[in-house]
Amino acid sequence: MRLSSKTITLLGLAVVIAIAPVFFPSSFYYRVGSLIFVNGLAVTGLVILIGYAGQISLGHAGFAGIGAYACALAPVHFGLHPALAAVLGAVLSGIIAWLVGRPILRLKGYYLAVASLGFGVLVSMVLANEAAITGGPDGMAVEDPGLRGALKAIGIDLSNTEFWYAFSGLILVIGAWLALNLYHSPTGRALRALHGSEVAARAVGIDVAGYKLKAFVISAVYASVSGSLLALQNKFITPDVAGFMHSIEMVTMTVLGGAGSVIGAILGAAILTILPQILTVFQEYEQLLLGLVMMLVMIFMRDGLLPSIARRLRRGGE
Amino acid sequence: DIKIGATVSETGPASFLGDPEAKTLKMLVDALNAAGGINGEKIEFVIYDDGGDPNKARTFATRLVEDDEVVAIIGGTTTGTTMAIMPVAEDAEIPFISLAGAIEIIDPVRPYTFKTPHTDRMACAKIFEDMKKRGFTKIGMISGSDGFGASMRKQCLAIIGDYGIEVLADETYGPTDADMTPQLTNIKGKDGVQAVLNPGFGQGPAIVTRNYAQLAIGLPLYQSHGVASDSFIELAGAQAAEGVRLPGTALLVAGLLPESDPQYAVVKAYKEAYEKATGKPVSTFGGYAHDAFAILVDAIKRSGGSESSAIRDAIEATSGLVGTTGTVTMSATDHLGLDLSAFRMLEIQKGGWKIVE
Amino acid sequence: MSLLQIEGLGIDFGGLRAVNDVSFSLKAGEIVSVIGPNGAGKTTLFNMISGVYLPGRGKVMLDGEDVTRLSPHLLARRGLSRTFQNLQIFHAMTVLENAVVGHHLHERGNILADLLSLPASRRSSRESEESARRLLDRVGLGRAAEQEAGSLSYGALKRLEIARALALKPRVLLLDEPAAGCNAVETEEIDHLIAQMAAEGISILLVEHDMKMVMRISNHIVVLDHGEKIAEGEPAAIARNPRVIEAYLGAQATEANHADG
Amino acid sequence: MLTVEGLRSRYGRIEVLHGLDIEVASGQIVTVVGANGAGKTTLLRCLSGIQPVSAGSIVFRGEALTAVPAFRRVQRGLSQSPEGRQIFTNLTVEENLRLGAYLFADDKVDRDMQDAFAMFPILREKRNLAAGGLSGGQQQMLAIARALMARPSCLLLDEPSMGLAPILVAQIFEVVKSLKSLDVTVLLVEQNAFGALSIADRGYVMETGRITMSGPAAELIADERIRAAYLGV
Amino acid sequence: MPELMQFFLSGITVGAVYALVALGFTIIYNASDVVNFAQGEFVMLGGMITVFAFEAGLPLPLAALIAILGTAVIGVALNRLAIEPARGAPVVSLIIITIGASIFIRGVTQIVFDKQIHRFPAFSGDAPIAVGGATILPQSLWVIAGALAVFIGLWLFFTRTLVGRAVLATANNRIAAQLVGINTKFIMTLSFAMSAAIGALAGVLVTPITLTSYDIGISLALKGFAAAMLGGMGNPKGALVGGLLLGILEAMTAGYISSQYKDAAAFVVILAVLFAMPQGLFGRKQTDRV
Ligand SMILES: Nc1ncnc2c1ncn2[C@@H]1O[C@H](COP(=O)(O)OP(=O)(O)OP(=O)(O)O)[C@@H](O)[C@H]1O
Ligand SMILES: Nc1ncnc2c1ncn2[C@@H]1O[C@H](COP(=O)(O)OP(=O)(O)OP(=O)(O)O)[C@@H](O)[C@H]1O
Ligand SMILES: [Mg+2]
Ligand SMILES: [Mg+2]
Repeated sequence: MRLSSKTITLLGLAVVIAIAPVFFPSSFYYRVGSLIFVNGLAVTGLVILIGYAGQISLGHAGFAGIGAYACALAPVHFGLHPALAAVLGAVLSGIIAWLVGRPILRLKGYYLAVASLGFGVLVSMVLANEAAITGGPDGMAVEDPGLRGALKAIGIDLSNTEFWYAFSGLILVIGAWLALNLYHSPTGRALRALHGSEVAARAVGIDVAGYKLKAFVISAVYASVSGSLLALQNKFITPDVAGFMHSIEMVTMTVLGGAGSVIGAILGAAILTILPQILTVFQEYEQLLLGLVMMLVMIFMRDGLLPSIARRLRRGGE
Repeated sequence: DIKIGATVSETGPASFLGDPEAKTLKMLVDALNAAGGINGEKIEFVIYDDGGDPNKARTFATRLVEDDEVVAIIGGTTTGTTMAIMPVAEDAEIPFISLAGAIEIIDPVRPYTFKTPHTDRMACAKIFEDMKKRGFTKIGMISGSDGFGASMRKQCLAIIGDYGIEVLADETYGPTDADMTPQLTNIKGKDGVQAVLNPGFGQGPAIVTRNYAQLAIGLPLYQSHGVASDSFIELAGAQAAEGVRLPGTALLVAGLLPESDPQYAVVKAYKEAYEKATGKPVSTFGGYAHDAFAILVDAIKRSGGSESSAIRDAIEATSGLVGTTGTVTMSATDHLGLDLSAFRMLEIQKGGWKIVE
Repeated sequence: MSLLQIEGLGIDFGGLRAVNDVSFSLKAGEIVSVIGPNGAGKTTLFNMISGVYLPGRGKVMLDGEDVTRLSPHLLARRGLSRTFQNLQIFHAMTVLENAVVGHHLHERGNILADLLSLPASRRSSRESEESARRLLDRVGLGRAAEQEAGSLSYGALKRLEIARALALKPRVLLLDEPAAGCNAVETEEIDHLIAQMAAEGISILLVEHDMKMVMRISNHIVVLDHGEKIAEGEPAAIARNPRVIEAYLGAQATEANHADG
Repeated sequence: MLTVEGLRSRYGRIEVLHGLDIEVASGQIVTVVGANGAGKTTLLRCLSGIQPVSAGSIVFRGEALTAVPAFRRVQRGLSQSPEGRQIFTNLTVEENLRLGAYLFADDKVDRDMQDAFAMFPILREKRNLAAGGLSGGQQQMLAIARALMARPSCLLLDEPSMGLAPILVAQIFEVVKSLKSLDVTVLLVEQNAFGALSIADRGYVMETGRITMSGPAAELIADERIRAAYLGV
Repeated sequence: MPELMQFFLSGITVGAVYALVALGFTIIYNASDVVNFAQGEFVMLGGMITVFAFEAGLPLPLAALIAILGTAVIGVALNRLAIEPARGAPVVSLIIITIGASIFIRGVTQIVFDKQIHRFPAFSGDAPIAVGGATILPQSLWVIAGALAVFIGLWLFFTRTLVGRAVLATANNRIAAQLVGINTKFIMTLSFAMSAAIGALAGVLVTPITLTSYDIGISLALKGFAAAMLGGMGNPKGALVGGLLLGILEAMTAGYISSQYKDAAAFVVILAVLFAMPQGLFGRKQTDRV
């Protein structure tokens, strides 16, 4: 049987995630790995929104914040299991995205960017200001979901970092699978079409507003799950997760790796997650170098890492 | 070699605190190694910049524990980063000395977590004591909405009743705000306010102080230990800062201490060394790092080895250690080891500090 | 009964009456051309009929139903399809995908099926693709299917738009200058294509400045000038109409037409 | 005036011009005809400098142009009315025209603008409106008028008659013909091959990136192959 | 009533700061459709370079001049080294480049200078001026005057000069701009120089009020961006009005409603305005025919 490029991509991703630990010198690398997957999940959602549908959001950290705080708050206030709280957070994010998206997605380009930014600011402001509920800027603790314990009960004993590596990795593969499915589906084509020309998309019967909203909701759910994963594995969460800088970071990862490509964006997440760890040896030059790398990548690989490399390989091949 | 790790916020919103901390730690490590290390062993020091981001702080803490395999961690410039590092240190059973203010860090006591700064609550207590002494019972409050300001506000409100003081106006401002006159106008307009308290750090309190003068509010203004450094006077302007009171440490008034003061030698040595090494004035925050390092070195010396659990026990047994913030005596129920006497009530007069006790 | 009926349609931009009180109708399988000088309001008329602009006055009736305020995608659902004078291509997609998108309304499945790549979703994608390839062959772009659409020449893009519009399997097709940028021979090909479509029962509303083409294939011609309908009728009658000659055709053009014809 | 030798050009890795030779004598009108995708637009883009040339030479009035950036070529007297019109949609009609004469700051600019308005009166009516609101044909007029504002010695026209009403098509050809008396050289790409060849001095036929035929316009118009392939008769 | 006046004065002080930053965005945006996220860094550089030149003993006006020219040079370098080489890249990629540049500039600043908070003296002293029962600092008047001056300058530039029109043309259609003889590279260089200089001027004017340090750029850029969008991106009038409006809104909310949620109130109003006017208050509607 011939494998489709989608299957190959997914298999590749899964294999890399499964094999990588062989090369880990210490269990710290599991932590970095799981962070990459958590970020990768968020940017996969943004690939759908930015890469497919061409709608910019500078407020998606707001959804990550909702997902994260759902895991922190629901167990405390409603006695919900943290894993269920993550689901609740995702549903809530989806609903909020649906409500918020309807009005703001009428805006275009930078106007949409600033409106979504406003949404993100509102969320992080509520999280920081309602200290009585959320613990304020100093954050709050998150209960352990006990999934690791459940695994132990069936004989799989993983360390904390190992477990979260495996678990986030699994969720990422599922997330990537869904996003890749979407690309060549009627919905994915509709999103990419309205990216190209809204008028033409309408003229062929695409409900542009509806599809934008769908992309927004889906990407919000991705961000929310990513926030939940982060909260659960850190066992502690602060409003920074919903902050403007986190939104910018998510968009940067997406564009750096290649907004139109799921694997590219995951690569972008990997780079921007690993880079600060590598740059620590340069001490105070860390920031400077981070900025420099970002600029250089975008200057020489203008469509993002993966699409640019792919294009070069293709060209070289002929 | 003995490997010690640190993660502080050298950059980011708390770099005002983290930068002097990092500089202090690096300076002290170099000095110690130059002097032959601890018990003949050199210190290998790993420091990371978490940018004030708790998520990054946790990653670096994991790295320190798992990859660098340090025996102890200093760090957590802010309460947020501290709370993120803490579970890692506790899980790995590695002593961790935080540089952040909140009382939650050491209350309840956790086996491996310690801290050097006074709690915010202690700063509040110090201020309220002074207010009570001066007969103020009704005050206005204007707090920064960052972690430092919000946490201190919370602590102050929690204990204010004990001093019979009432808050008539409770305003806030964002950490990067450029003008606080509206909030101050509201405080000014409240009848009966006798004094104003401003918990916060960074540029906010300097702007508050300047706006305070601009509006000619005329009531006594209290700042927090968050601005305890000479640069505050410079930024607020000596004129505007005249008469501002705040709880500070001996470090700030090194020049005013009598030689008989128990902290005299420690404070003077650190101040001189730091100012020589960096060319910048010392701040209370560098002092926190100084003390954390001193406690750790002392504990390693006493434990006689580099076994994490032994070091932990030794830290807990710290007794009578003189630091820049005060004299530290820890116990199984007190992982801070400071009392109110460590704070000194300072007043800014003619562009300089004055002890008012 | 007429399939598409325009009644007193009009719109203003600022002070300009871009289109005013235009009425006509289109029967199934009929080709009606709208001609008129530049700026007469032809494209604006198309934009109103297809829901891109909200008309200021008047009604659009499709199949006897008032569809005046419907948005374009709902009109598309009722079988109204169009091309654009100013090309509206999905540049980042391949030529094939551009044509596949045209099948949007005929694709089954929903977002869940798409996310999970359920068989229904895959099957309908495959069907759209097959149909799209046939359409591309029909407009002569079969060999360019896998190219990025942005890399086509102007004339090729015009034909791609037609393929995409046909993919909707429309009942009414609005073509805005389909032959612009095509030479005489290419124009003739498009000419045939349009005639074929009409023969298949698609009603066609055509805007075109190539008078040879218009005269050859139109059943009926509506002439606009300054937003107003100034004439309407059979091609032969229109070609002789002095008002039309004065405003639009010009004396020489008619001579040239006669000379060629 | 304008000599093109061995011109090659590519989009990415696909070469679309495979070595063209074209000669345009001063004061002449030269027409290029060819099917969709033959490379006519690409040729003009190479001449005006917005498309990189991978090989070959362009010599204009005795000077090599290949390394000269596009905006400098305007200073040398080359001006283009491009495919797709490329007007400044956010600026007004008048601003578009004024920018056409970007290189000049003399009184003559005003007169040129009046000439443009005289040629296309509708532009005068719409002078203060955003050019993006113009109808297709009006935009085409604006593009041509803007190209003329640069006072070119050599004008490159990419399908100027596209989207124009028959009455105006005739007028455009008149205008092009009249440029001759002003000593303006014209390279004209047209799908209306009959009209173009009727007013041209010479013609070239282009097929998939190559010149396949050339000669005096009158000869081409009479050529059976051309009549069949491009004139549709 | 005096408190209303005080809120208002506070509002226009802060608003003028936002307006200055927003005005800085205008030129680069108008030339290239790129929102330059390093704009806040220009403001920071203006303040920081002045601080250090001043502390090195230069007179304040000279220090300020050096800061403005120096920042303009940095702006030009940013264009030449990072934006120009990426010509033709999608706008999002260019935005990421400017974000990278802002991190880079911050990184360099913290090494070359330091991470402390700084300030230099106000131009005309600190004696408050009484206005209708409220007070305003003389430096605020400088900032307001600066914002007005820059606004008038930009407005004249874009409406009265051919070069200003060429800037707009470059953003609208770069190829067409070249085809009419506009040296688009030069236009970009000019735009970056002007934007950076305006940013630096803002830094010079506001530092005595807001204080400065290596990392103030982000929050200023954020507010300036919001202000520019509120007013309508690319229009100097929008930047001025948007900035002032945002400042006044924040001050009024802080004064009358809740200082905790004053930023929230500002964004709620921005959202409300954008729903009614998707192009901001003065943004021009794109007319693209189909
Ligand atoms: N969105 C708009 N804003 C302003 N004016 C407009 C707009 N749309 C159309 N117009 C004006 O309405 C008139 C009719 O334009 P329209 O495009 O319909 O003409 P047309 O008949 O299609 O011309 P052409 O043959 O040149 O394509 C023109 O004068 C045009 O300037
Ligand atoms: N941006 C592009 N990227 C890749 N290929 C392109 C691009 N633009 C044009 N081409 C290709 O170059 C060839 C020549 O195109 P060009 O536009 O020059 O043709 P043309 O003769 O002007 O055609 P038309 O009459 O349709 O305008 C075509 O095969 C086209 O597909
Ligand atoms: Mg039209
Ligand atoms: Mg062409």
